[in-house]
Amino acid sequence: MNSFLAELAVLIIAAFLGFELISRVPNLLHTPLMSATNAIHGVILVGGMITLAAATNVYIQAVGFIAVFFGALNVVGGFWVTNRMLGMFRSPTPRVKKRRED
Amino acid sequence: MNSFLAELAVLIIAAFLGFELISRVPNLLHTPLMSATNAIHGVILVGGMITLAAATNVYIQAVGFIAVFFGALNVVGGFWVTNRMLGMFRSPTPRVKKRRED
Amino acid sequence: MQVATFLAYLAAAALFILGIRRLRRPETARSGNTIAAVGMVIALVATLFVIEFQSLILIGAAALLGTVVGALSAQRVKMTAMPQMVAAYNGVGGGAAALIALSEFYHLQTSSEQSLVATITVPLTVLVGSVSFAGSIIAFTKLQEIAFSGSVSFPLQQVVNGLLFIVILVLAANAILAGNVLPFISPTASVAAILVGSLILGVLLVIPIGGADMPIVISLLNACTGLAAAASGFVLGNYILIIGGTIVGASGTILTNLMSGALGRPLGKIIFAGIAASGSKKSEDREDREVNDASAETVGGYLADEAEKVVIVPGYGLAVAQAQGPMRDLMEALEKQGKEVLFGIHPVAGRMPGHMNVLLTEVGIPYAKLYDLEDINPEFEDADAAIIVGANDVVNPAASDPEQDTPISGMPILEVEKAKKVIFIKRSLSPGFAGVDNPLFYDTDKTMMLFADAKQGLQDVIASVQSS
Amino acid sequence: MQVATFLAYLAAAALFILGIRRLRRPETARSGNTIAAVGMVIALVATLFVIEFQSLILIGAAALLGTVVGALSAQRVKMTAMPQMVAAYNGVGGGAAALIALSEFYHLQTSSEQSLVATITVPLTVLVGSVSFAGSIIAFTKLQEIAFSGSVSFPLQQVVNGLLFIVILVLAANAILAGNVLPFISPTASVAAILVGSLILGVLLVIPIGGADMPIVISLLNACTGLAAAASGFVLGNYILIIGGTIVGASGTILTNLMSGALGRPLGKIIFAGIAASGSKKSEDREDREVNDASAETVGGYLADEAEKVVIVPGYGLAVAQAQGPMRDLMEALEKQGKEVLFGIHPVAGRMPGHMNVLLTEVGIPYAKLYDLEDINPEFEDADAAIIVGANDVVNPAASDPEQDTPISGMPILEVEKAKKVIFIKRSLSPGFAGVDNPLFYDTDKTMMLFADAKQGLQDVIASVQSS
Ligand SMILES: NC(=O)c1ccc[n+]([C@@H]2O[C@H](COP(=O)([O-])OP(=O)(O)OC[C@H]3O[C@@H](n4cnc5c(N)ncnc54)[C@H](OP(=O)(O)O)[C@@H]3O)[C@@H](O)[C@H]2O)c1
Ligand SMILES: NC(=O)c1ccc[n+]([C@@H]2O[C@H](COP(=O)([O-])OP(=O)(O)OC[C@H]3O[C@@H](n4cnc5c(N)ncnc54)[C@H](OP(=O)(O)O)[C@@H]3O)[C@@H](O)[C@H]2O)c1
Repeated sequence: MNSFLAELAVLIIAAFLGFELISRVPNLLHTPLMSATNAIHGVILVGGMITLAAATNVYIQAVGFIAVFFGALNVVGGFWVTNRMLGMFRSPTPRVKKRRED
Repeated sequence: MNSFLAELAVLIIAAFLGFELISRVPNLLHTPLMSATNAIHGVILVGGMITLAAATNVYIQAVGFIAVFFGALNVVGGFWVTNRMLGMFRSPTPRVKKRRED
Repeated sequence: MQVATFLAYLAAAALFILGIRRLRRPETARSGNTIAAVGMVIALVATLFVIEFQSLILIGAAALLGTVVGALSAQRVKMTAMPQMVAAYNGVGGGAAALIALSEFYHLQTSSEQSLVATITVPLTVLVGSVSFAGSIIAFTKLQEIAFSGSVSFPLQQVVNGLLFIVILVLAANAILAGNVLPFISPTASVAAILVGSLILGVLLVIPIGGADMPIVISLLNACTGLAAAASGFVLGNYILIIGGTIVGASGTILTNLMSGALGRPLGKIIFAGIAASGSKKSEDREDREVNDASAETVGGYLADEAEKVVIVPGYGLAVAQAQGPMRDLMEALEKQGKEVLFGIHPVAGRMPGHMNVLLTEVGIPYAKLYDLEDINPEFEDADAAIIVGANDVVNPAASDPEQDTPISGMPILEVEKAKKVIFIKRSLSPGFAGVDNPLFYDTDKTMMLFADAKQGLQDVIASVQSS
Repeated sequence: MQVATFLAYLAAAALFILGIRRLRRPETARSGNTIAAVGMVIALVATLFVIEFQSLILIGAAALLGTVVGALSAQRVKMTAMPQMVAAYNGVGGGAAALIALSEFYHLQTSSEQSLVATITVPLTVLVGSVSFAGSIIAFTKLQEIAFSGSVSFPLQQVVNGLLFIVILVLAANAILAGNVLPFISPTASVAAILVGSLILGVLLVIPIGGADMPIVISLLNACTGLAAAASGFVLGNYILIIGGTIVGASGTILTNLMSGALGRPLGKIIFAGIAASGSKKSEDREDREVNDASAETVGGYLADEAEKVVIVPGYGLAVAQAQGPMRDLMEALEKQGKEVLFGIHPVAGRMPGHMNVLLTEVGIPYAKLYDLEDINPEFEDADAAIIVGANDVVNPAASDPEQDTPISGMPILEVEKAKKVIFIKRSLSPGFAGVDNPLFYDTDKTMMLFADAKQGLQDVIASVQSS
């Protein structure tokens, strides 16, 4: 129970942090941000690994296998495609910078 | 040990949150913000209460007593003075609003 | 070892956060993505130290498979297909969460030791994970135009969804309370039912939503998957899942709001009304009405001789025709003649936010020339010509016409009509994504309609600009 | 009950965060403070349920005492004395943290069960807590001009501080490792020594810093106390202390940077060089040089007849003379004659950031007329008069003169010299806080010097404005 409370605390603070993190992002970056955060929740792969490792019978193994496959797909595809998107932005000019900062 | 790790996690996330929370605050609000956060760390009073309650001899009781006194002073004085400061701001005009938001 | 892994997880979390921070500014965005990826690697490696060794082969195989598929798909996908690709990755993430919860449920059933937290969070994870899995897959098929394109709706949709959701919640209660709610359904059966029900719910929720709102929906599903990951973190008592998942869940929610703001569509309206463009609505009297059908020569001549300041508005058609190269050439041709050329980028031009920026920067059109909605609208007053290439909705005055209730009503538009001349380069009079006819087409003395494929049309215009 | 308390702590933490969020905007700031206070009440009440009952009387007594003193002092303090008041509250907070750590140390010594975490964090808490206690008290006495006013420095200051710090760290290691580092010093003795050493360190750190930088130092000490609270949270394994303390520690650090930015002094320079204004430096040739000594009539006449746009720059002297009321009256008098009146507020005008805003809004001068540094400087070009009331440093061109190295060098100033006429209302030619002479005083054809107490001077000017 105590460990749960600690996790709850982390959840709440992390939620506030998440809200604060995304503020006044230029339209330009909406899609990359979506796609990058999408890659980040690929961290579910960690869960998949743990599950698969703990699998006690072949059915659960199968489930775990798919989970790991899915997770890896999410991670690799997510970061890769984001990187491709962002690769297309040239280093911006002062004007754009200005618009963003103030 | 485990409980410590959980606390460490909270510390790190909370630190990031603290950094994010204060961003582009108008000069006008520097002092009130300082004074309000100053009141918030008066939460140390909670620690003072716990210590005083757990005090096993009169010396520790004395120490705890001062801690509680200090803590209460921090909390009450902090919020009160902040409230007085802020009480002097009238509801602002669009211009000020604009300057802050963009 | 446990401790080391935990600390590594915290480091990974910190890198995720720093990465997102950098993703907020164009200059640092790419490095931000890299930083987050590094954090991911750290988290994964750290996990290897806390799991049985003999399982590594199986894990390695599955991970390798996922890596290959992910890398290939991400490398191959066309820029215009980005949104559905993201949807797909997001979906599998949700699926993974659901599967993890399922096998944890199995463990709970078989093993002796009980965990209240896990018992509660398992059904939750299955629910959220499955919804975003199914929903994302539908979004994918829609945008790939494999099926359900446009907005598919059936009577009492909201009611059905509502009921289904309640049923799922009851089943969840039943699973949590070891079958004491519905004695005739075993916990296992109810979890299975939750899985199926949630998948159906995911489908039903997304099916009625038109493609125009898909990016928003994908962003929303992205947040859901984040929550699913966080929930599975509670199931496994794993901090990196909780932190990473929660941060994505929260920031994803905010991002969704930003996007729906840009598209000018309140989130509630999107989800509950499915008002989005069906693309079906066509105005029949179109052919009868006369338009100013201009040749590339006329257009080129006007630009060369009478235009000093030109604003170019690219749209989805530009992407379809892959005409970003010719567009850059036109800019250079006009600038060689000492004219001022700006680009007006509507937040929702194309098929994903930032779509046009991606395409134009791709061919090396400098940032400085790309203007946001707010920045470009003042520029139209003293512009001699607004060239609209393969766009319609984003310049359609009907959006601001209180009389009509169109899918784009209320969306802020690029006010091209303020320019001296308005030049459309598109193949026909057919409307855009939202299927709303554009009054500007028929303003014969202000508008020139150059009917052509964007690429061809632009090339012809360039030729005649240079010749004159 | 434990659980309920924990949840209450989380609620309190959430309210702290929401409160700070609202404190970022003037309209919502006050409610933000209230929200945070509510969170505090929740945290305190929740704590009552987890402590022995019989101790309540003692706690109540101490708390009541603190409440009374806090309320009275906060209610009584003059606006101009705010900074030192905040410093005082901050100091006692740090002191509380140190005391808590001390008694925990006692428990660790006496009780059988060992806690590694506590053993490590106790000395840390004592260190940080004591430093910010002693430092804050010094800051208080400085600003109250009780003692050490100006910058007190002695040779090798940095070296001494450094050595002292190292000694403290060694003692801490000794305390943590149960006296195995310095066998001849018992853990108890070393903790006592840490306490004393840290208090001295706090004094030495703050003593050399001039009053001009005090607000920054106070903000820094505020962050320190936050950290001390967080550390004591580790000692007690208490989440609300950890969360609240950490958030204050982090946000306090950022805030300190913002402030030192506004004062134009890099943090490092402040702490390590103690370069701040000593107020001692006086330029001797002052009396010999001639100035344009103007009467209230001349000034009033000029304003009434020749000025259309007037910018008023208030400074510390306004606060001293409590002349904000007359200043508002002058504004109204001038506006009645259809003139435009703006106020230029330098971020560090007065003795605390936001000082002037507080004073002027106090008398009901509308926000809209209060311009920031960046906003007002462009306005001076076409201003017919800049009236500087009880200010010097913030308008002193010497700050931007690369030749001189003054305490204010590099600080951005209000460029009053761009206005057609510059009118100083102050009692003498004595310079300001930084003790830097102002060349503008001696620019006889641009500047009018009205030597008077701010309040009196303003009233006379008003009179002559109305009469003419
Ligand atoms: N950005 C986003 O996040 C996003 C996502 C999904 C949907 N949407 C929606 O998509 C729409 C975007 O508006 P938009 O103005 O960019 O595009 P649009 O309104 O969909 O108009 C595209 C136009 O391009 C023309 N076109 C198509 N292929 C062409 C070609 N090969 N050469 C030349 N023209 C061609 C079409 O007319 P012809 O057939 O006559 O050539 C069509 O009128 C908005 O409704 C928006 O809500 C946006
Ligand atoms: N805002 C902050 O955070 C903060 C905090 C601490 C220090 N500071 C420092 O304080 C200074 C603020 O600059 P400032 O221009 O506002 O003030 P200042 O430079 O200190 O000048 C104040 C002037 O007011 C005059 N004065 C004093 N009492 C007066 C009275 N009763 N009537 C009329 N004039 C009176 C004094 O001249 P006479 O004696 O000739 O009248 C003095 O020249 C800066 O150096 C800043 O760094 C700022």
